[in-house]
Order: sequence, then C-alpha cells, then structure tokens
Amino acid sequence: MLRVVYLVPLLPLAGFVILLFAGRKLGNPLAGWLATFMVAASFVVTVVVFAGLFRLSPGSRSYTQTWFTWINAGHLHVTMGLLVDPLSMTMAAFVTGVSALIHLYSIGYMEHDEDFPKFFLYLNLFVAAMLLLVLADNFLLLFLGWEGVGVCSYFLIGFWFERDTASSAAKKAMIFNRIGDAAFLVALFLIYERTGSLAYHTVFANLANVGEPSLVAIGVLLFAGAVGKSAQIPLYPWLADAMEGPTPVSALIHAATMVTAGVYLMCRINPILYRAPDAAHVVAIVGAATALLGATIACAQNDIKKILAYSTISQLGYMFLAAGIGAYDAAIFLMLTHAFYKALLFLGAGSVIHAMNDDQDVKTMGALARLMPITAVTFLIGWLSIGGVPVLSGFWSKGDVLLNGYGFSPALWAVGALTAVLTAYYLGRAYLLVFRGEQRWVEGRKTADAAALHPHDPRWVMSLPLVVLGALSAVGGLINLPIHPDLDFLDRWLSPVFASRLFQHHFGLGGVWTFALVDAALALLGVGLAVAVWGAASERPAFEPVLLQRAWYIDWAYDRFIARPSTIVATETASVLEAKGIDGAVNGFAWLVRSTGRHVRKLQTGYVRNYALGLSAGIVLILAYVLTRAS
Amino acid sequence: MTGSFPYLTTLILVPAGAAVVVALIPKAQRRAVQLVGFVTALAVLGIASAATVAFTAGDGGYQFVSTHQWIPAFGISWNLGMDGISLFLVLMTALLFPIALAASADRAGDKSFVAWILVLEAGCLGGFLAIDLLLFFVFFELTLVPVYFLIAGWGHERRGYAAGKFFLYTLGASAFLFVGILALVAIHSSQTGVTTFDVRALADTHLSGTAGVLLFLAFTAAFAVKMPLFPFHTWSPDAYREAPAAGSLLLAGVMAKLGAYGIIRFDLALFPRAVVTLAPLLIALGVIGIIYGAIVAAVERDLKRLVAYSSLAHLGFIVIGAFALSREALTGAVLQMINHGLYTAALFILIAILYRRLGTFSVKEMRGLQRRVPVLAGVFTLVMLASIGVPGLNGFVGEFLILAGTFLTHRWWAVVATAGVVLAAVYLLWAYQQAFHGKPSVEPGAIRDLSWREGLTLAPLVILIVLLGIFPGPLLSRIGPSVTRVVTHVEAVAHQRPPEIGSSGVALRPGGAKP
Amino acid sequence: MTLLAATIPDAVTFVIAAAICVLGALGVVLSRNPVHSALMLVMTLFGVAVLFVEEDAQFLAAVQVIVYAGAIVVLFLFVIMLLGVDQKEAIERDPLPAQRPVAICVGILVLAEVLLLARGHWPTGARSVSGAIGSPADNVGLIGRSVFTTYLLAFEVTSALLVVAVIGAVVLARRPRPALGGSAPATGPAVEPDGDDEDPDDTEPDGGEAGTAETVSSAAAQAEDELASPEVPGP
Amino acid sequence: MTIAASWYLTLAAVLFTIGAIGLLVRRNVLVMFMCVELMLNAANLTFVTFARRLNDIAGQTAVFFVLVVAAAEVVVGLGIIVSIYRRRPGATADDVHGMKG
Repeated sequence: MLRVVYLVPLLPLAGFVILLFAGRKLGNPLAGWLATFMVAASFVVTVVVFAGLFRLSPGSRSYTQTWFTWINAGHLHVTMGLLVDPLSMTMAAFVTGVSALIHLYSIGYMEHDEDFPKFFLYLNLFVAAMLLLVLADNFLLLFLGWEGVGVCSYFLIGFWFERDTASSAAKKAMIFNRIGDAAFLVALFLIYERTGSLAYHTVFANLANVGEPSLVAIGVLLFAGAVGKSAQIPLYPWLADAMEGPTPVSALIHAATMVTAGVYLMCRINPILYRAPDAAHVVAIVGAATALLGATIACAQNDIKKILAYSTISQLGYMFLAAGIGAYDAAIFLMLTHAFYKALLFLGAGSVIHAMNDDQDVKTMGALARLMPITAVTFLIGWLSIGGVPVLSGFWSKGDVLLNGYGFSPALWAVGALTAVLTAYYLGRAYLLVFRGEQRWVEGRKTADAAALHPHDPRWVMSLPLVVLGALSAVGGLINLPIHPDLDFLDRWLSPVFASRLFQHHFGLGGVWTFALVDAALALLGVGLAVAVWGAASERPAFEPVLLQRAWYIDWAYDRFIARPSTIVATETASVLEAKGIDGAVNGFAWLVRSTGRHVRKLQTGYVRNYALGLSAGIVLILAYVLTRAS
Repeated sequence: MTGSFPYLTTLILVPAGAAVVVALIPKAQRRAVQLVGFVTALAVLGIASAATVAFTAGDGGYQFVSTHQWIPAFGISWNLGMDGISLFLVLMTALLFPIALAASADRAGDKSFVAWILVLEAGCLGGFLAIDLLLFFVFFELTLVPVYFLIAGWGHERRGYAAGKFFLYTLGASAFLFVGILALVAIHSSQTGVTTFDVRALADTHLSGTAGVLLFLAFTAAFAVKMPLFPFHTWSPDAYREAPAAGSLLLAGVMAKLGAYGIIRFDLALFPRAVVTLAPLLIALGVIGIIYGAIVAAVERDLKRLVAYSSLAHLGFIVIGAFALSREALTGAVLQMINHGLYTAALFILIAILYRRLGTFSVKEMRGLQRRVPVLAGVFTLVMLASIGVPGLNGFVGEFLILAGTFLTHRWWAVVATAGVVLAAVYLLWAYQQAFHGKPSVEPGAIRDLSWREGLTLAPLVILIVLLGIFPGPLLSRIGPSVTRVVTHVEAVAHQRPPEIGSSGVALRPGGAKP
Repeated sequence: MTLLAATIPDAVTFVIAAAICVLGALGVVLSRNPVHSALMLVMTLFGVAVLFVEEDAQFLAAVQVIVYAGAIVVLFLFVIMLLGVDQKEAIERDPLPAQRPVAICVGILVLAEVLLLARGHWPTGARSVSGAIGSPADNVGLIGRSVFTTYLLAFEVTSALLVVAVIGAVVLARRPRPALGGSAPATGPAVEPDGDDEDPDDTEPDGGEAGTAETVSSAAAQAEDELASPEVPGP
Repeated sequence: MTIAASWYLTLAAVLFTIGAIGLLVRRNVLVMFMCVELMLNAANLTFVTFARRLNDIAGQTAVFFVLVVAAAEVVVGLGIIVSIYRRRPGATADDVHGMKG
C-alpha cells in the first residue's frame, strides 16, 4: 500500500503536463475539473498510503521509495526518492486535502478569467512541487520542491500580469524568497561538508560527529531559508504584496501550504535543532517577534486580504515559536488548524470580494451578513477559531503553543498571549466591518456601478469548500485534545519522528486547565474589545494609527535604504565603473596606441636629411657605447 | 582504439570540407547553399552522437586518439583525443551549429555566411579535440576569423567596432598563449631532449615555481579573455550585441566554452602547482564576475547585452568550479559549460525572434508581450528559470555542484558566490517584467507567436534543459572519471590533500559512488 | 710627434695631401654652386689618391683617379649640366631649423668619438686570409689574386650589381610609354591614364614631344625647357 | 719610418665628419651625393691604412669593392635624380617627402 506513494506527487504533475499541452482545448471549466480531479485523486492516494502507514507499528513507520539517482559527482550522491513517515504523510494529507477544496473553489472563482486553464496549470504544478517538498527523502529534493513552489508562487502572484502591482509583487516575492534560498544553499553545502550526504537519514545518523558550532550554523541558515519562504522578520514584506494574486492563490499558497513549508522544515530538522539549542532559540525569538509584529500591523489595515496576510505572518510566527522551543507537535497542530481556518477566511474574503465586484476595502462594505449568510457564518467561525474561542480548533492548537511557551519561558508566553488578544481583536474588526454595521458600499465607493451591486452567496462550487473548511475549523481540534493522554492523537502519531527530542513540560491536569481558562479569557477579551470598538462605528482613527497602517514604515525603509541605494549603486557601476572604468581602460588602451601612432608618425618627416640625422645620432650612441666598453 | 572509425578527424574534416564545397557553389544557388550547410551540420551532429554512443563510460582517459605527424621536426602532430570533459562539449557544439543555422533562416542561403559558420564549427570542434598544444592553438585562433566576418558582415549597427574590438582583444591575449606554449615546449625539450607539443607528455614537465606561475598566467590570459572572465570581458557585450543571432549564440554557447575548456584541459594538467598557488586569485575574479555581471545586468536595458553580462556571471561560476580543485566542483563546471551553452543559446534565439517581430532589443520598447505571444513567453520563462538556476532545470545541477564543491575548499568565496543566485533572479525577473508583463503595447494580432519552424528550432534545447535538470546522470557518469583523473593529477603534483568531507568517521570511498 | 718621426718627404707629402683633402671636402660642403662642389670633390679625390700611393696602394690610387675623378665626377658634372641645376643654393637658411645645429653637433661628436677610438690598439689577431702586403710593385698582383680567388664570389656579385645598376639607371631615366594603341596629343599637358609600374608618377607635364623621346638626354632637355617656364618652384 | 697610422685615421675621421655634416645640411641632391662620396673615401682611406699596418692585402681588396659599389650607387642615384627632376625641376631633397607620416 505504501508503494503507491509515487502517485501522490505524480498525479498533479500529470495534470500539469496534460494542461500544458491540452489546457486550451479543454477550456473552461473542463480544465479546472481535470485539475481538481487530479488533486482529489492524489488526496485519495495519500489517504491510502496514510492508512497503510497507520497499520504499521509506531516504531517502523518509515518507508523510503527511491526512484533513481539524480546527481552523482565526487562523493555527492543524491537520489530522487520519497520518504513516507508520519510527518510527511500528515503534511501530504492536509496539502492535498486543502488543495482539492481550493481547486474546487477556484472553478467558481476564476470562471470569468480568460486564462482559466493556465490558472489550473500553475495550481497543479504548485501542488506537485509542494508534495515533492514534503515527501522528499533528502535535502536537495526538498529544495527542488521548495524552489518549485516559489516559482509557482511567482507565476500565480503575477497571474494578472497586466497589472503592474501584481507583476512587481510577483518579482518581489521571488527575490525575497531567493534571499532565503541562498542561505538554504549554504546550509546544504555545510551539511554536505560535515556529513558527506544530503539524505535525511544519513545526515541525522551522523550528527553526533558534527561540532555544535556547525550545527548552529546549519540550523540558523536553514531557518534563514525558512524565513524567506514563511515570511518572517526580516523577509516578510513580500507576503502582504503577494495578495495581488487571485484570492484562491492567497488561500492555498500564501496561507495554508507554501508558507508553512518553513515550519515543516524546522520540524523536519528537529535532530539538528535539538543538538543546536542556540539555533532553536533564534527560531523561537524571531517567531515570537514576527507573531507580535504581524498582529499589530493587521490591526490597522483596511484591505481585507492584507489583514489576512498580516494575520498569516503573525500565525506563522506562532508556529516558529512553537518549533523553536521544541514543541514540534504543537507547531504541526497549529499549522493544520491554521490551514483550515485561514483558508476558510481567505475563501470567505474571496466570496466577499467577488460579491463586491473586486473591491477589497473593508471600510466600503458592511451589513453583508444578511445578504451572504453562508459566507458570514463560516467567516464568523473562522474568526472565532483563529481568535481561540473555546472548543473551536484554534483554541486547542493555540493553547498548546502557549502552554509550551510558558513552560519554556514566561516572556515568550507573554508575547504569545498579547498576540492572541490582538488576533481575536483584528479579525473581529474585519468581521464586524464587513458583515455588520451600516451598508457602506454604495456611498463609500466612487464607481457608478456600485448601486447596481447585488451581493449574494456564491454558487455551490465555492460554497462547498467554505462549509467543509468551516466544519474543519470548528472541530479540527479533535485530532489533538490535550485534556486526556488518550485523545492527543496527533502527538502520538508524530512521536516516532520527534521522539525524545520533543520539548516536554508537565503542568499536570490542573495546570493545563488553568491555562485553558486563561486562554479562553484572552480570546474573549479580544472578541469583546473588537465588539466594543467596532460594533457600531466604522471609523475609529485612534485605533488605526498611521504607524500601523504603514506597517511600521518597514517596507518604506527597505525601499529607501536598500532598494534605492542598490539601484543607484548598480546604475553607477554600469555607467561609471563598467563603461568608463573597465571598458574605458580597454578603449583607452586602444586610444593610447592610436594617439601614440599619431604623434610618433610625425617623426617620419619625409625629409631624407632628417632620417640621416637620426642615423648619425644612432652612430653617436653606438660609438659611445663602444667607447665605454673599450675603456 | 586503433582500427575503429576515426570519429574525431571526421568531425573536423567534414565541416571544413563542406565549407570549401559551399564556397564553390555559385552565389545564386541559395537553396543548395542552405541545404549543404544544414545537412553538414546535421551530419556532424550524427557523427558526434555516434562517438558519444561508442564512448566507454567508465574510462577517464582519452579515447578515439588519432595521431598523425604534421611537422615532425618540431614534434607537432595532428593529435586528437576525447575524454569525458570534451565529449559533451563536442556534442553540444555539434548540436548548436544546426540550431544556429536554423535560427538564422534568412541568412542560411548566404554562401559566405554558411561557409564561415562551417569553418567556425571545424575550428571549435578542433579546439575541443586537440591534445597537441600547437594544434589547439591553431584551432583556437582559427575560430576568430569566421566570427570576425560573421559580426562584421551580418551584424547590427555598430558591427565594425564590435568586430574589431573582439578580434584585437582576443588576438592580443592569444599572443600570450603562443609565447607560453613555446616557452613550455622549450623547457620540456631542455629537460628531456624531446621536442613535443603533446599535452600528455608536457604534463610531466618539471617547472620551477616562478616559471610555472608565469606560464600559467600566459595561458590563462588567453583563456580569460576568450571566456570572458572579469575584468577582461568588455568585448563581449559589444560583440554579443552586434553579432547576428547565430553569431551571438555560437560566441556565448560554444566559443566561451573554448576558453573555459582551455583552463580545465591545459591549466590544470600542465601547471598544477601554479594552479594551487593562484587558485584564490582566479576564484576571486570569478566571484567578482558573478556579482559584477549581475549588478551591471540589473540596469541593462538591452536584452542581448543583458545576456552578455549574465554570461559573465555564469562563466564566473565555471571558473570557480574549475579552480576549486574538488571533484564535485570540477564536474559541476564541466556540466555547467554544457548547461550554459543550452540555455544561453535558447535565450539568444528567443531574443532574435523578438527582434524579428519588434525590431528592437530594448526592453523599454517591449511591454505586455505575454498577452500577445504566450507560447514564446512560456518558453522564455522556462529558459529564464533555467538560467536563474531553479532546481529541476539544468542550470541548477551544475551550479549546485560547483558551489558545493567550492565550499569544500574555499568556503567564503562559495558563500559570496551564492549571493549571485539572488542577483541572477533580480536582473532576469526585472527584464522579464519589463518585456512581458504590463499592459500590452502592441495590438492583438500585430505580432505572431512562435511559428512551427521556430518552435522546432527551440525544441531540442527546451527538452534538454528540462531533461538535464532531472536526469543528468548519463553526463555525470561520463564526466566523472575524467574529472577524477584531472583532480588526482593536480593533487599528486601539487601535494594537495583532497578536501575532507564528513568530519566524522563516515567511510568515504574515493570517487564514492554509493552513499 | 709621431709625424716628426717619419722621413721628411713622407711627412711633407702627407701634410700637403691631407690639407688638399680637407680643403676639398670643406669646399664640397660649403660651395653654393654644385659645379664648384664637384670640382672640389675632384680635389679631395686626388688628395686621397696621393695618400693611397703613400700607403703602398698604387693600384687603388690609379683606380681612384680614373674611376672616381675620371668617371664618377664627370658623370656628376654631366648630370648637373644636363639638368641645369647649377644655380646657387641658399645655404644660409635651412627650412628645418633644428637640422643644421644638431647636424654639426652630431658630426663633431662622431669625430670626437672616432678620434678617441683611434687611440686604441686595434689588431684583432686574426690571420690574414688573402696574403700579406708585398712590395709596391707586387701589390697590384696581390690584389688581383685576392679578388679572383678569395673574393671571387664577392667579385661576381659585384659584377651582377653593376649590371643591375645599369639596367636600373636605364629604367629610371626612361620615359614612360604612352597608353597602348593611343597616340598622345601633340601639344599641351597630357595626363597619362596608366603609368608603367616602374615609374612612380603618371601625371606628367608634357613638353611637346610626348611619347617619342626615351632617352635620358631628351628627358633632361625637356626638364630644361621647363626650367625656363615661370612656374619653377623656388629654392 | 712612415707616417703613424693615427694620422691617417684622424684625417679619415675628419673627412668622414665633413661628409656627414654636409649630407645633413645640404639640400641639393647632387651635393648630398658628393658628400656620400666623401664619406666613402674616408672609409677607403681607413681600409688602406689598416691594410698597411696589419699587413693584409684584404684591406685594399675591400677598397676595390667599395669603388665598384660607389660607382653602381652613383649610377642608380643619378638615375633617380634625373627621374625626379623630370617631374619637379629644381627639386631639392626636401621637396621629395612623399613618405611623410
């Protein structure tokens, strides 16, 4: 049963190839259905493999499938092969599952787009790359998937390439990712140098012989790669811009799957982080800082997708916090539930944007709950879930992170707790502004067609994913209930991967309940705050400081202090150093030869007497030489 | 290998003979000229493929060696041989020439154009196959003449300037090579009493430190200009820019490799100790080239010049791979030569197609082309991603091997060079955005997408770009043994220890094939 | 002092001959009229011939007088007369301002250096290949033997040189043939369409007898004609 | 006892110098030629002197060849002069500078 795992990435890849050659012939909506079918089939295969893995005893839940040798040079031997273990199958299952839902949603969302087949072409390629990423059995193949999803992200952010903002955002995403990738590559070199291999099991088996400084370097460098991919400080600005892509893309790539690849990587290299606690601390601190930063910025944004983007940055920080302190299962748990409710929120936002005729400003919406009940209810579930309101999935997963955070360091817990309050608050703000209060879309917008808008819930292909994801957001916590040792299924399922390297702090049942109550209080505080501030009003400038609206001016600073000076340096290099310096030296040499010739040729007066004079001068010199030699 | 088919001599003589035939065809017979040129190029490809099939994979030495006396008094002979390093360069050369002819369809009936291209093919193949130093020099120089006439005869606006600059610059640098060859042979002759230009024999010459360094510099000067290596590169943007499509393609795809190949074949074999001494310098130049080329390319508006600067960066990778003196890096360098040839050729063909449609190379005059020519844009994207070094495409494998191998011996340079990975993304994405994104500037239907003919020209390159990214094994297994020979030779002569991999007790077999 | 060591007749002969030589040489250089220069040259040549006799080179002395004074200088004079270049040259001013002082300095330097060198002891110690000098009467025979034995090859090459020189002189002085099949216009300057390779100029002012004269003399005569015309470039 | 060689050599040097200076300062081609003859004569004098002092007839033989070459030179030189004068009557050496760079 495990053997069919090769189908998992190959099915979406086959979908990509078919669409590449026949996409336009299939057209709208057949291309979309084909792509959705491929991903759904992949999900089914994943479930089969998952079940096969489940039937094995926990200690032997690891299976490697080698396809062929990819690179073989010197001592380096890299294969193309898949690793089936609880971690990779968990990832594969949720990637294929969420992807299938979003593919389905996209059939509706993209139905009027002229490049409909191309959209699914990219989506299928993305899913294939993402599956390679999570299923790879070595670092280099992981890197292939890692870059593959980056490239697909580039394509999809720039999907509406006729818009300059989209095109620039795509480029920006790619470049920020490449910065992280450079660090990733260096980490790979170091791993290879120290262990002589890039395959997970060989590398991890040889870690005992690698010095701690090297391990810290490897950990930090891999984390730097993850920072780029998962939009952490300092490489996060691209994610907000990435919202230029179609909303299903934001949901799939920039919320649920690709951006969590960094977290997956941190969990995958847990043996390294375990031996390099300093690197792990860096991960945790950067994660916590990003969580707080993202949450603060999200409080003052007006673009509904930007709110969700910064929320994603913040939640990813949460996951890194968990991974950094060693609570990998908490990180994975949060990743799963986050995939559900963030995808849900994005798809809900997409429905709203669709209904609002591509307007994204929450200040010009309002009172949509009655007109779009399904969207409103599911969005509400998403809000409460991400906010950590008890019994919804976010309550359990976030509680898990906060609990471990406190066990590790109360300071981290404090940051996490503050972020939790803010999270409940800013999404409450978004929900209230969009679905409650006054209807503002007629007078708030300048366009003439505003009055003709008739917002309504989308058709079933878009609603179904909303409902499914809403249900998952609500009850997703069931997969890992910490209240009883028999109920934390996920922890036990993943334990063969993380083994004894997991951070464990035992508070006892009473302690756990205390934390649960505190978490619930924090969530309700946030919700209450949101209702109090935004329940009735739509403009509260005091709560939307410009500093936060402009995202702490960090984007501006990047532009001002990095992008523009680099442009100047590059321009100067090209126009001065290259043109005048190096090429100038070459042409200068040519000029020197020419002008020397021009001057020296004047010696050729043409007067024979002159030549004779030169001859005589030569005689004088020769005789002088002979004289000096003779005497 | 005695008695077998003389692949190598045939490889050189067929295009040379065909050039003569083309020269004899009356000017008006354009179809005949076109036919002879293309069929010859395909025949050479066929011979090269047959040689590749006949090549013994596990053997790192020269195969199909063919030796004939030429000037016995000076020990000069027609001495050809092929090993894993030259094998795929020859194959790539043989592949790119028919593509170059197909890509310049409007010129393929010009008799002198085709004749010069065929002469160039003979010269390039001879350069890759010669294992007699003087013979190599002859072919190395022979390539200049056809390129000069290709640029000066069929180039763009400033062709005269570009052709002259190219010719004088490379010729001037070659003078050092010639002097170096003669000096080396003289030293060898005084030591052994045998005057020979055979590389295999000259490799045993004992050189004092200074003599080795000086000769190394003389050889490397010629190769560095030919490649080009920073800071000897300024002829290349002009030459690439002004040359006709076939010229740019062959300059960057094949002739640049002649320089890099010279470094690997001759510098490493003949002056191992000087190589070890000066490797940091050359690696530094390579890394500077990577960064510098990328920076200048980032503000370049002209697509052809942009590719020229990107070539500078990519050849920087090849240089550091050659001088890193580790098996991984050198294998990567050889592989990267082939990869670079493939995607640069594809880029130049695409740019030429755009020029044919729009009459400009400047990205400022292009806009939103992706809407109008989606297939072309798609192919361009793929080639661009290969050039950026995205894994799964061919550019990555070579780049990764080079950097990983360099990391073993020159750690910090490898780290800096990795930054080039970021910069490559910057300039190519920027150019792509300018030309292909945004609101289209031309009306629908005003420009045609790829025609069938153009598609067929590009198809082999595109297929190889994808295939070599995923399945480079057949190449690596043939390059590997030869690379091991070269590196072992350097290590033995220069008393260098191979880089330590796996600071642990992991048993690593030399040339390790198994994990 | 060494001069005084010689016999009186020798010394007197040397002093007189040397004075004649130097005076003649100065005359060659300083005369404005080329004819005078040529005559002065004859004087020097005679002086040198005397010194040859003094140095036991009687044959050379005779050849000096016969060939140099008798043939070469006459040839000079012949050309001077034919071409009519016997007018005075303005030697006070030189169009190349630096030429004269530098030339004089260089000359004096050469002289000084040669004089310094002359003080040295110069025999190389190499053995003679063509025999020792004999008595004055024998020297003619000795030269003959050396020329026709040891230096035979050089002698033959010299003869070839003379032939070449004669042919060269004829070719140089020859008038270019007019274009094939066409007869040159009888009067007026003609531009010849295609000059012979040997002749550096193909545009030539033609003095009325174009296409016929082929000898040096006619060319010279023509040049003389042109001298009379007002457009002669000034000195 | 004959005159010491150094006197002859000195005289030859003086003659040579005068000839050389004349060649350098005069512009009349014919006079320049004569100066060349002066220099040749100075050289001949040296040859003859050394032939006597070193007791070697080869010195005189050399003079014989110099005479022949001088004759040939004069013949060709005068031919050139004639041909120049045909084109530019009254030309001096300075008027013929077509090889000016």
